[in-house]
Amino acid sequence: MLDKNGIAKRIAQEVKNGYYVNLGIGIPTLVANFVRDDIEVEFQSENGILGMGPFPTETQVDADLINAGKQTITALPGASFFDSALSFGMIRGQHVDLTILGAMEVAQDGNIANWKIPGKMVKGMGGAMDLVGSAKNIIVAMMHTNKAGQSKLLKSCSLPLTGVKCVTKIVTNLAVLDIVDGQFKLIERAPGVSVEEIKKATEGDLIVEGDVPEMKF
Amino acid sequence: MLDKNGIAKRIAQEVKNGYYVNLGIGIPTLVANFVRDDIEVEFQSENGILGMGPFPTETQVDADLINAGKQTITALPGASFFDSALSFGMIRGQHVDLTILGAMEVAQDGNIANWKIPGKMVKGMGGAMDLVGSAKNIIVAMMHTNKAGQSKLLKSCSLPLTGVKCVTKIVTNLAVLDIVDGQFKLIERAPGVSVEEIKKATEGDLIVEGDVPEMKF
Amino acid sequence: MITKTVNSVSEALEDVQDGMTFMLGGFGLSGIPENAIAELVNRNIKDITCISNNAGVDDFGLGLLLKKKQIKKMISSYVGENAEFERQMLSGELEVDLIPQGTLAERCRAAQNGVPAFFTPAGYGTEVAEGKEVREFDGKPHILEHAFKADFAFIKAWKGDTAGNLIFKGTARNFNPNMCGAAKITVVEVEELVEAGELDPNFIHIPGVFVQRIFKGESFEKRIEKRTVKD
Amino acid sequence: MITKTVNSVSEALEDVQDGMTFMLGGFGLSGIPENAIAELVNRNIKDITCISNNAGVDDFGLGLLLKKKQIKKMISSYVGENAEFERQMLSGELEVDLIPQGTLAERCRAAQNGVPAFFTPAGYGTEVAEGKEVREFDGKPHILEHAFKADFAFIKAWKGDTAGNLIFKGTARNFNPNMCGAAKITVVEVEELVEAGELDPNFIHIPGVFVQRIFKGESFEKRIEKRTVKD
Repeated sequence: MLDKNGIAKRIAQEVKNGYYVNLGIGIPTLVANFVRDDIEVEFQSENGILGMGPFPTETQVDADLINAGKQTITALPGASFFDSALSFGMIRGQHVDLTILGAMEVAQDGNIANWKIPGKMVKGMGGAMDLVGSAKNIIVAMMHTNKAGQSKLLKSCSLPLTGVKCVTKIVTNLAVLDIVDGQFKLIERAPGVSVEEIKKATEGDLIVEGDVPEMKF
Repeated sequence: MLDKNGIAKRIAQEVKNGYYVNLGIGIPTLVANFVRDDIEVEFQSENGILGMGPFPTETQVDADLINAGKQTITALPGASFFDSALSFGMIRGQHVDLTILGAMEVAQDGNIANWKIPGKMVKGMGGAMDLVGSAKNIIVAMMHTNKAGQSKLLKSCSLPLTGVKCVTKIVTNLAVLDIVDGQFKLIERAPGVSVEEIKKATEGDLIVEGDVPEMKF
Repeated sequence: MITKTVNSVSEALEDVQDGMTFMLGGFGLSGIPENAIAELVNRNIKDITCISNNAGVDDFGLGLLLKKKQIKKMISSYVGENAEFERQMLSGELEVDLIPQGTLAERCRAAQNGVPAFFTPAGYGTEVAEGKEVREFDGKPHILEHAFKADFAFIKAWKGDTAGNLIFKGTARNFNPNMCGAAKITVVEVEELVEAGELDPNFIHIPGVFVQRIFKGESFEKRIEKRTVKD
Repeated sequence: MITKTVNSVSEALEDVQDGMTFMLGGFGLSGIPENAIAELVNRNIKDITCISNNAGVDDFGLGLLLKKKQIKKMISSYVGENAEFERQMLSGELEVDLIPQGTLAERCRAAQNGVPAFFTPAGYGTEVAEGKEVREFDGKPHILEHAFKADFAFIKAWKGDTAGNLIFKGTARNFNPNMCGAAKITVVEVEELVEAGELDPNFIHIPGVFVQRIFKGESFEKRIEKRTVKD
């Protein structure tokens, strides 16, 4: 079973040379730490930077330089700053190659819910609806089950949706799954996790074909 | 009767303190030469400059600094450059206070035609349709009659339209006229021009109330 | 050049009134119009509708207006940093319209540029799309969104000149440029105010035509919400 | 950073084909992609549809392609400077779609930003509006316009870096920034090409994400169409 860093590390393998990548808050932010350094990748943060670098040193900290999670960051050589309209123009216009974000629920039709629990929690969707509404390639990073032990991979979402038929891949603490023809297809198992355990933790329909390999790091 | 410079000089009186002004090609371009220098005015050229200055000296000439008429220009202190989308955003968003442009025909309902003679002359509308489609305050600068001696102030336009019900004022070699309730209202006569001469040169309905003053310069 | 300077935040906001709609630049606490917000608190302007991506934190930014219950309605994309906000929202004291961040930015930009409405895929199939026109383009459904309307836009820029030309810094730029000229009156506070002609015309982010009033802000706290540093 | 440099105009245009749609930046002869146009002439690419505000003059700019009858259709706002253009148009050899300049700019910007359609007042009541949806907003009629689609955008910038970040100069900026990323492939020629990191990230007009290929143009004539000087 993977921890958050493990999930991020596995997702980092999906980041290819030449990709512009938008990382959501939480586990996705960790992905940047594990991307191979022999490939060219740029991170976009939707508040208005392309070419986002690591956290600053104490002396580099600048209130005018933060990421979408409101964390202080740095800008790499070759970075650029821009306004919110152009930033979402990049996203809406499909210039960003890969979006990695968290979720409360994912359904086997590719629907995703991650912004609201009616009557309880209302954070807002931020840029998530724009991202999932336009991105060609969306990977969800999350735990396979919630704190109550219930599956987050469902036949259909019960929470208010963030987007419809948009998720292409899910990486959890237990597995890598693709959305194929309205079902979850098991691609890889986390180290030491059995197909049975994944089946048990998945409420939606799960396709298991042949021997499912374990993730390689 | 006025020459082109006279028309421009009279129109310059309509340019008020604090105005952003877009000048079309031809007579309108001349208006800049006659604006009082004790008021604050900025000229916008829709190819992407605000704060346009006079023509350059030989040594100042720069191929990267032209106006909408493709003439070399200069930029005044406080000027700014911007792209075409933002330039027409200024226009469409009604941030420009006054538009001065030429016309082939103006009708008493405020319609204007200035871009096409079917089967004969096709220059294109350039930015004129955007300007007349959005400007709050549109002054037409033109000769009262065409080269064949026919009136250019008509009951209705015969040429393909540039915009509908948009012109508010017309300054010609003979007169200043406002569009009021679907008619031309005579406001001022050019020096030495009689009301009768203006009537004769105006095909559209002309309102003449009381003594019509001569233009003052 | 047309001069846009006013002497103080007080002069800049002298005609703000109860019940008005304001746009406020900023993302999180970065690039927010601190001086304008303080003046709105001072003047105790009530029943405000705010168009702002975030709602500040409990004791800073729009949180200061929320605490005094000056805000009637918030139009935002993300409000997860403010406990008082969430309380007022869940109790029904505060009207909230949550909309996608890119749609929020584009609705500002549309207002600035005289585009009354546009289609976007963001929010299709969600509650954001409820009651909105849906249309397919290239087989993909989009929803129709409209330009915002507002009385004042309160903007924070880095540098500005007396003609109202603006330059923003880093990611403090965010919504600020898109809100300039998107309201009836645009009020800008800057850290540094220079004479017209001192800024390079090639590197101005927002031309002065979109600005009605500009002043040098008296102080900027520029609070950092999540200070994160390398080990 | 993701490197976008190619070695030559020839490499940059190696996959252009007959019958494609191209966007070309520039206003008049200012800010036009001279090197790309020359290469299109060299390669004798035929049946081109051009989205370009103007059509050059008889012996420069797009006039070079017109003379060789490589252009099937022009989508422009103003073509008054080119006699050969007018001849081909009136004789019916050349298809021409004349559209308002602001609509042209916004249709490029819409393509760049993933907005499939928007409403504008420009052209209402004229032949430009024929066959288009009309809708009133605040009592004023607007027409629905759509984002352009194109295969290549040919862009002229002043400075660029290896990551594709661009800076334009003066009014040579014009349509160039709006066309970047508005076609499937954006090819940029620059006067000066520097390493990523040499341009100030705060003053980049177009981020590299909108650019696929960038090269230093071999030569720029930068012809002046109407040289006007003070007495």
